[in-house]
Amino acid sequence: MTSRISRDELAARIARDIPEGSYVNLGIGAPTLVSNFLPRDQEIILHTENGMLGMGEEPAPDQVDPDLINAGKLPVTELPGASYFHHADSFGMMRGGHVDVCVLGAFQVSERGDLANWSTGAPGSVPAVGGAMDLAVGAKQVFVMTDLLGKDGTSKLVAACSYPLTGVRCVTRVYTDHAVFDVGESGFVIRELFADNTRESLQALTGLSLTEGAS
Amino acid sequence: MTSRISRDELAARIARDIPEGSYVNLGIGAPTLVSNFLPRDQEIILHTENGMLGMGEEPAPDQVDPDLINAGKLPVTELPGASYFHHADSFGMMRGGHVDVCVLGAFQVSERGDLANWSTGAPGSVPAVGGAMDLAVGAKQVFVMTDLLGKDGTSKLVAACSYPLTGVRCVTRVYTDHAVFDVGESGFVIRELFADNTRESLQALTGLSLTEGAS
Amino acid sequence: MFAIRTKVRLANILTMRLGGLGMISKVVPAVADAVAGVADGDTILVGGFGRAGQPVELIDALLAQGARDLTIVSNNAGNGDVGLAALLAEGRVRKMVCSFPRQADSHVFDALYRAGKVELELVPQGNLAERIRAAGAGIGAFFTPTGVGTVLAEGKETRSIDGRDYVLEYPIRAQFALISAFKGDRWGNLVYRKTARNFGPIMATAAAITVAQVDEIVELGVLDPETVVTPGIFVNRVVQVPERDWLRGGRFVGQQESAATGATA
Amino acid sequence: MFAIRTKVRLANILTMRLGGLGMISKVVPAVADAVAGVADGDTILVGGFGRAGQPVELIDALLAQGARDLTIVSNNAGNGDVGLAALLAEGRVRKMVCSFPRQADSHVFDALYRAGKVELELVPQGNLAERIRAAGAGIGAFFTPTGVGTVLAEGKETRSIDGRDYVLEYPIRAQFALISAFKGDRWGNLVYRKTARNFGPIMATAAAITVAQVDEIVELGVLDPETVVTPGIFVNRVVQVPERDWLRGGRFVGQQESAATGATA
Repeated sequence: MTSRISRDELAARIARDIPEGSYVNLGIGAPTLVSNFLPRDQEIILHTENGMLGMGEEPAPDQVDPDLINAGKLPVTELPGASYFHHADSFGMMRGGHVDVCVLGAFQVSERGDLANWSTGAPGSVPAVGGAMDLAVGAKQVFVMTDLLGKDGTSKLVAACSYPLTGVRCVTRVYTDHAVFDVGESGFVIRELFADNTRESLQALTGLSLTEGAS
Repeated sequence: MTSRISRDELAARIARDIPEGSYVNLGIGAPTLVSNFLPRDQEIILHTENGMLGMGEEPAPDQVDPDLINAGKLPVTELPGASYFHHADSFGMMRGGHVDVCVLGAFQVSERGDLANWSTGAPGSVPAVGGAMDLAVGAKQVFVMTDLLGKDGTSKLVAACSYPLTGVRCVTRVYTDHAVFDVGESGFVIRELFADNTRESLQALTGLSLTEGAS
Repeated sequence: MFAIRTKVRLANILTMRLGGLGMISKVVPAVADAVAGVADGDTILVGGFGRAGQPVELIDALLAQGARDLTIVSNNAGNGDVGLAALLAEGRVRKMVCSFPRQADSHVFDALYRAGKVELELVPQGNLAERIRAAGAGIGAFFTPTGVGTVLAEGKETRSIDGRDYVLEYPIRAQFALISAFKGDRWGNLVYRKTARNFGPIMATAAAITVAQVDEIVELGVLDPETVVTPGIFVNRVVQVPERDWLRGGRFVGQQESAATGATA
Repeated sequence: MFAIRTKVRLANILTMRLGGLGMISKVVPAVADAVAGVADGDTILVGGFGRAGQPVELIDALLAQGARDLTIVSNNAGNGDVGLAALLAEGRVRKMVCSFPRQADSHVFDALYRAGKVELELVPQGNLAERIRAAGAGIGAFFTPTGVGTVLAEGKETRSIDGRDYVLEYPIRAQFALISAFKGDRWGNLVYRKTARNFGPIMATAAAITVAQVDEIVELGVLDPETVVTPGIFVNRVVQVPERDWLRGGRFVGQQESAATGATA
């Protein structure tokens, strides 16, 4: 049974939904993979929260510039047309609704679009939020990229988040390894099924009532 | 009887009280004269609200640049060490308390340091406030430069302003053609008398109880 | 590929060349295209402080475009009989939001205001700037010390914070921003020139559609990323206007004529 | 007079040359002078995002200076065993205010936090930036949508404005700001380099005393007024630190070693 697509396939799938000319912020971790699949013949402008638009690819090892990093603190490059700005301007850009799409990871997404992705609330863990809350409320569209199931097999799509929230009613769409879901008026709407997944199999996995929508 | 000093003399007097290295904003009108008397062998950095630090003198007529003006919309020049910034940054600079001294004109200054300098409240007049209110609350020291008496002979130093206020308890010191006054805990304190003025003559002119302080 | 550092003087050729190549171009061929879509009742941010940074050609295009019942947010309320003054004279402006409407040559606004034919919301200049910035930065409201205790704060919420008094001010956002910059590229990156920068960078952030007129459109990559003042994310349309006579080849050329035509406002 | 565009490598010579000439010089000869006056209990803004823009030499000078019971405001809480991590390890920090203390190599902070030996105020990164900016710009408080409905807004004032929910946040000001810039002049004007700009420009505005370490001090007038990012009004002390090995002559020189020493944080 091939019930899942790979992470690279998922990244490619997300990349296809990003219109040309978009301003896009890719969160730390898996969402960064999306940049590998953005069409080479189109211009999509990447924003990094630490003060840059027009971010390019990872540099060759002998061209790493310690002053040029992304939100994950990994080395990047600058494209022609890039610009630098300070943190208040960078987050004003996000909070002000100027970024078209951001792609974030998730621990949980609720039926009403609440996102939990910064803390498991586990005792003794050192909390760290970074720019996640700003991205969640700021971007015009908030895409989540995640496995449908956690390592323990429980669904990351939930009726209500049990983990501490990152943002309320902020997620637009969830791209999982099983299917793509829109956050609808009354719960998740299946937008696209991958492999042999069906509405029924996904309902069984998530324990949620799902509807199928025109994609 | 020489009871007054000239406007140029007053401008020169104010200039002497501005310490080297100060960041200074000179209001539209008479306060602009102060720049003519700043010591040439010292560096005092002029701020103009429309987005510049390091403003220089008026240019020669054949060097007027329409993109380089001061708050009064008159042509100016830029000194080495100048910088340009947008309006939110420029007023953040003032509101945030970074400008050491501003010099403003006045219709009235009250004993507790209230300033009225933007509107006479006359019916039919077109109100215009510009940056006066921001300067009044923002600069570390607010100097007022004014004639002691209005054209109708009434005192501009008053117990309480009758004209619409620019700012509350904001004036530090008042430089008039008759004397220099500090705004003290309980009214005006004469800091310096010009020409043949005395405490008594100034009390008669202003109708206020004045004290003399060590200058 | 484009030759780097080649000036592109003919914006319409640039636009055609880019069409269908999968490239972003915010360059529009003419000022009429730049102001297309302004609707009756819209709020419009208009850059400039006096005449510096005034988007003269865009205002003229708005004049020709015809939208009425406008709210204009601009530091001043027009000079002489052209630009904003002409828009006011045609009865197209319902309301002005500005800090300093009264100027030596603001007779058009003055007469309309006295006749009760235009509304005025007078805003201290720094609050005006900060309210525009707040709109662009997604701030819902902010406490400012400016205006506290004055008639311009009457009826507004006030609060004492750490011993200082503040008044609560709200964002000013708009359907359109019309601004003037020095150079721009097809991504909408902008740089300004001297004190003509003034309101441009903040207004660019606060409108649904931001339109910039520039003296020169340059190839992508010509503007140094360290020196871009307005990143293209804030800009929707860029239009090149004829070079100002006192700015030849991008350098200021001081001359007697310029002193006569552009020095005072 | 000074020759224009001559690099001044020896900051102490510059300072001496300017002494008594009636000129402003904010240049101090050594990092020890740059951090002089930090008192026990002070709040200190420390620039940088990860290692980019981190004022490494100033943090080391603070370490040597000895002040205790500090509140440190910085996006991260130190890397490895040097810099902020060393300051933390010495027990000199009472409280960290940051958005992302947990990093791959933040073991010093992590251990102190788990042991209850350091306070943490966790602030969403954009609220952190905006609160610092608010302090510098004289804003008393502001309504931000970030954090609404989360534990980081618990106990804070909220308000719905035009149908959106906001939380009220207050300024973060400090006695000192320690930042790193690329070039500076004797008036304190600064430019930054690439994403090392990050928190520097806003932190510079929010402290009673702002200290900038720079790779290079240049003569007044060398920095283009159009490209100055931090005007000198915000800066009190400038100190030149030894040129970073991967930055030779002010130009980035990519090389294998740099990839090994500075790439990840």
